[in-house]
Amino acid sequence: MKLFEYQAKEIFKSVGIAIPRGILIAEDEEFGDINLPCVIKSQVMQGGRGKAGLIQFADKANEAREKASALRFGPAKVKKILIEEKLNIKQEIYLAITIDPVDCSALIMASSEGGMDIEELAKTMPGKIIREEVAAFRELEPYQLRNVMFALGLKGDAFKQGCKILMQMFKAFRQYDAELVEINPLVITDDEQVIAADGKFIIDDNAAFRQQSYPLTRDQFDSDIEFEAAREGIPYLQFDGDIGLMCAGAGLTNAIYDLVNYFGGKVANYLEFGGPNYRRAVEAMEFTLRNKPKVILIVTFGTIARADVMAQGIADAVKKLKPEIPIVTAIRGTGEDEAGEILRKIGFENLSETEDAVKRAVALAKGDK
Amino acid sequence: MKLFEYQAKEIFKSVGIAIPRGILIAEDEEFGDINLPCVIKSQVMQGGRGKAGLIQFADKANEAREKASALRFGPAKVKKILIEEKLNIKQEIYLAITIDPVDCSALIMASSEGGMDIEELAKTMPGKIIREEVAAFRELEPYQLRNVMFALGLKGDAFKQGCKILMQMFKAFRQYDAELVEINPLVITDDEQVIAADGKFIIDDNAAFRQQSYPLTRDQFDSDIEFEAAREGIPYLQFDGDIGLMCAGAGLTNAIYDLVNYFGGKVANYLEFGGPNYRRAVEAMEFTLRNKPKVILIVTFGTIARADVMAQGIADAVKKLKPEIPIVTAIRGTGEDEAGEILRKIGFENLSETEDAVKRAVALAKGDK
Amino acid sequence: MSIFIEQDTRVLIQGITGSEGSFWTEHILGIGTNVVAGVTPGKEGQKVENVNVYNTVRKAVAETQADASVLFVPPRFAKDAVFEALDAGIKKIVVIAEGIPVHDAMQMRRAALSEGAMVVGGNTSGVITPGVAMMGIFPYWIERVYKQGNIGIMTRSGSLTNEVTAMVISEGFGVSSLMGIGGDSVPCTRFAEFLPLYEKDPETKALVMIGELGGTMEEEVAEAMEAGIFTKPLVSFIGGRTAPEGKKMGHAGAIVTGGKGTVAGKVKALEKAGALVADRPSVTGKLLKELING
Amino acid sequence: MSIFIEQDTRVLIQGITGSEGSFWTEHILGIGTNVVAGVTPGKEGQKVENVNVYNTVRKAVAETQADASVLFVPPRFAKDAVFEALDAGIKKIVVIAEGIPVHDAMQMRRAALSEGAMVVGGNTSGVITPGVAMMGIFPYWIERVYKQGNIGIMTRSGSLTNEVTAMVISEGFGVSSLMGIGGDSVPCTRFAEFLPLYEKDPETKALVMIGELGGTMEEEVAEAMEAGIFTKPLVSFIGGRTAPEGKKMGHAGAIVTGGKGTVAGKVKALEKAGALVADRPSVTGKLLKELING
Repeated sequence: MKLFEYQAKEIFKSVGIAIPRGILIAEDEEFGDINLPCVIKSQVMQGGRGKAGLIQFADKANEAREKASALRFGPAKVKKILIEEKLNIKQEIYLAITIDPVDCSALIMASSEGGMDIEELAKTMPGKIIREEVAAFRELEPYQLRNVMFALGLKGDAFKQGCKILMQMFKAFRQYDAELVEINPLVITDDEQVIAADGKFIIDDNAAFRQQSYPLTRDQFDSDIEFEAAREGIPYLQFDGDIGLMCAGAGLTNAIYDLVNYFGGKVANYLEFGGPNYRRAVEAMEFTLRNKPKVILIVTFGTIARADVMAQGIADAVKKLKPEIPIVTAIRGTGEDEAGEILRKIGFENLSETEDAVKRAVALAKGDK
Repeated sequence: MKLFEYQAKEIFKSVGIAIPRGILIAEDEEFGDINLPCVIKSQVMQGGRGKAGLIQFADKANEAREKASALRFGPAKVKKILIEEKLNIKQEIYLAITIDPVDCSALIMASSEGGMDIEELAKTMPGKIIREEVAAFRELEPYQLRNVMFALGLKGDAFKQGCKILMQMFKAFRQYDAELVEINPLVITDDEQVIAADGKFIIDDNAAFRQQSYPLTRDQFDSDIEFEAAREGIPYLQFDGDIGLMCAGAGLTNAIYDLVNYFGGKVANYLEFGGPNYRRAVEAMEFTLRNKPKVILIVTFGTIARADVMAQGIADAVKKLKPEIPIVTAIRGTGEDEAGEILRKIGFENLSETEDAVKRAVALAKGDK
Repeated sequence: MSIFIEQDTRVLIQGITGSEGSFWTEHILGIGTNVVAGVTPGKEGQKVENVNVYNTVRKAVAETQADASVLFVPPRFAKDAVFEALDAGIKKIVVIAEGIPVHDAMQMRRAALSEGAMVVGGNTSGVITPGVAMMGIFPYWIERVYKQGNIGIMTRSGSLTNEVTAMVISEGFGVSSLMGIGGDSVPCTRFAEFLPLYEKDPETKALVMIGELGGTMEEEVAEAMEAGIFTKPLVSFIGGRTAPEGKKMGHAGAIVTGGKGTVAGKVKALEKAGALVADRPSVTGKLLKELING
Repeated sequence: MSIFIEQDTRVLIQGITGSEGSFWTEHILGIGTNVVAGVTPGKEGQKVENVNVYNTVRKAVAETQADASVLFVPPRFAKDAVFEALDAGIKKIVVIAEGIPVHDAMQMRRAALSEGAMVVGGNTSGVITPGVAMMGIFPYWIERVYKQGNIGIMTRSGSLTNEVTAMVISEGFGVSSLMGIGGDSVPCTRFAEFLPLYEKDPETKALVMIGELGGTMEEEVAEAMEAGIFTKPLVSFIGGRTAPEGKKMGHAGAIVTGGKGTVAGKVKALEKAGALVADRPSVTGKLLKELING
């Protein structure tokens, strides 16, 4: 789960990493006192907030109020806004910890070219990226802090603050089961304070059972359907086409998504019908229908998830929900003969080949019969 | 540093290991309420407290008071007494964590024959000792708790309590830089409670800089001299002979101790004159003289500790303290010629060979001139 | 001969008394696997499908000389179960569980590497040598997928495996050994680390790799081919060519960020190394035929 | 040839700017050691005895190809300094510091083993090959101890080493390489682990081991001799024959508890393996002569 900037900064603050002085304004709240000049930062998930006008600057309180109001009540409809003091920037640093799956290490990446996108930096100036690894079972050792901070060119008090910030970032990385902790930029101010001016924090969804401080909120999702499906534990992704996919397994889904595009169609959404969801056809179809696709394409090739159980679920769902759009099925695997039988009874032809199913769905979405 | 039983139990309690209900009575304190029947346990460093009469039992409050008074104000002069409820014992278990220097592991040892001395058990029934190792950098994992508790034959709620106790013991072992944590016996009571009836806890002296919760106290030492020397950071050991040893280095000291015995003498005390103490000859000799030996034997073969500095220190000490007993020196190593010169000036013959020095000290102690 | 699991491999099943464990034990035995013991803490003395259950892996190994283990334990306990098996000296481990925390997976992989063991998974259907044995959850009774033969299959996906393998079988081939490496972002064993096994397996004439967008595992295979570590014919299908950037399609393995791990990059690397890459599952079998027949 | 340190070993000195570090750097250079760099965080650009100082070991190694390091750092920082050296790829490390926490020492030894490196110490005078080089704090100018020759010395004690070695020299021998393994209860490298080096060193004709009560290191040497890992003549002196049980004589290594690690047990094991054991330092040289001359 990706946290909002303000949540990342809450964690930073709790572990002793300095953040700019600021206030968070939620939906109905009034403005409190702010430090001027200030930065007005929309708390939204999308990237490129600066270019999209979702970050604004103000020198006066009035101006700040107006700009914040425009973000909150204008077309962007931003729900939470972070208003922070504007820092006097002497230097900007990039600092992040992520996962190296080959070496099973926490990979620290740092660069004295802060503010830039690290992926951009990796392409254009790979030599400018400082790397330091902490293997599984090991701790981040003091010498590693020194390696990074000397390589960044820090000195004196900024060096010490930098060491402490990295150590605390690492603690948070382990403690919160993070996939990514990023401070970009980490600012050194004119008066040698080292402050996390921005923050990214992604918590591993698989560790949710031991990381319950950050429950899912509507704000994290693009649509109500995605949020509600996620609360039900059903992976659901929204796209902008017209074919609703119910597939079992990420691998097969990726392949179907490719095939839909290959044959000239467009996917409306993807809903994970496999794993524990294979017995929840009614809910699954309900979510899919809410997105109003022109056709539903159901493709599975089941192992544990039995084809006959899925087919029966689909039959039940059709009976209950009475969808007015065509449904194409290719439900294969354990119990596929019985599955074919069940579907035949409700007038569906259960296809055997994936490509045939995809082609038919694409044709149906284009209005063919 | 070896802790007292009551200190070990304080740690156990702080990490959630059950201990018997009880009260600690310090020197001038009055008796509080006690749970009867009770065990009266003298808080002293020596082993074999039971046989030495330092552990007593009482069924009534009066009896407890009398027995405790006898220990406190009788010949034993016990300073602290722990009075605990007597447990209804169903089973006694041995459980300890120590260090395996070969595998660099925390070595867990357990036995269903609790109450027995583990070293005795290791000799007589080695097959009865359950071993489980936790390598450096690794944690004690749940499966290891199960390995130990299943091997001990625990079941049901006692199994769960046992797992938790071992996990918490291990946490304390790491957290306190322990060399040994031992619970012997760990008692399972008639009503299936698992309780640490005794406790040994040794903290690594080298980790004192990060383990400051247990300062040295007089109670930990056999004599004032040992305690005061330890506070000064000078290793000092008390024996019962008449030759006071000032040696540099544990290895040489062991050899000299052996040689004194070999040539028929007896050591009065050992004081570490090497390492950082080689510039502290006056203090060193002061401590040594307090023990009233018949002769002082000073043997060094110095590397960093320069012979001439040591010799000058001895000369200063003799001038200041004016010892009335003979002093034999064999101060060799870096600067030994200068050392000989310095000592010659105060009338000492600095010997070149260790054995000659030991023989002379032994002879002097026996009254030879 | 096969890879990873042989007819005489002495298989242990951890979590054997659970609903998944007992269900699949029946099928694992059904294919002919030499299952010698099961482990569920607290259930020692029970039997599942006539297999003895022990409290600890240590005891099970001591009494049955088990030398491989397949784990049916919930994801939050997978790490502990893997450590227990490694500690007992087991060098071949299959982890079925889906949803293992990535920090746990890192420790699992690291521990396996330092013990010189091979842990397959998590989030995998496991390993099968059709007609011989399996440590996993494959519907080997589906004949259009699990037919014995000479094509090795290694795959990051459960669902897509049946799809692609069916296409291989439909061209007249069969499967030697199928290794599901699992769909997580930190699999305990990576594609390239299986290549030496396939290379020396006489039953394997060619290899099909079912890859996916994200990560660098397919690129590592290309490197191994260029280095001569793997010299047999290799055909690959890689899902996620058109996947939108930054979206997770079901599991963590399948995500592209910042232009790394794109299918295009993987295809380029593999083709340069001499592999053929199918643009749709349906052509995988045909490409294999083309490559083998020259 | 020598063991551990050669004339061309490229030695780094960690903690070079400290008072101990700079004092001994002069002597380490004095014997002829090839010191290529020093490290003290924050002191990059300085020089000590004309040796360049760097902020980090990584940079020092990158710029000077140092391949061995001797540490003059306080005991509480020893672990970090060892990890830093290991991480930079250095495989030969000497740790002088006395007073390293035993939990730190366990991590140091474990890290060294897993990196395939040899860390000598802590609490040691280090390593010296008289007339060639040293990584340590030996007064090599004392001629009655540090004379070049063909007897290897390995020792748990600093102070006793001069004593015993002087007795070896007085019988007309000289020293090939002297390894101080250190006096702590958890030395990073154990006696027996040095035996293969002495075994293959052509300069070493026989070995003197200066042992001590406590632990099992001398017994491990006896085992290695019985296993044929070490076949040269070996004479040992072991201090602490009459030490009272349970008392620490200065450092943690020298303690006997519960009948384990007694000198009697060590003597018995060594004599059974064919070694001679001196009952006093003064006879060590004589026994060596006896053993070598048959």
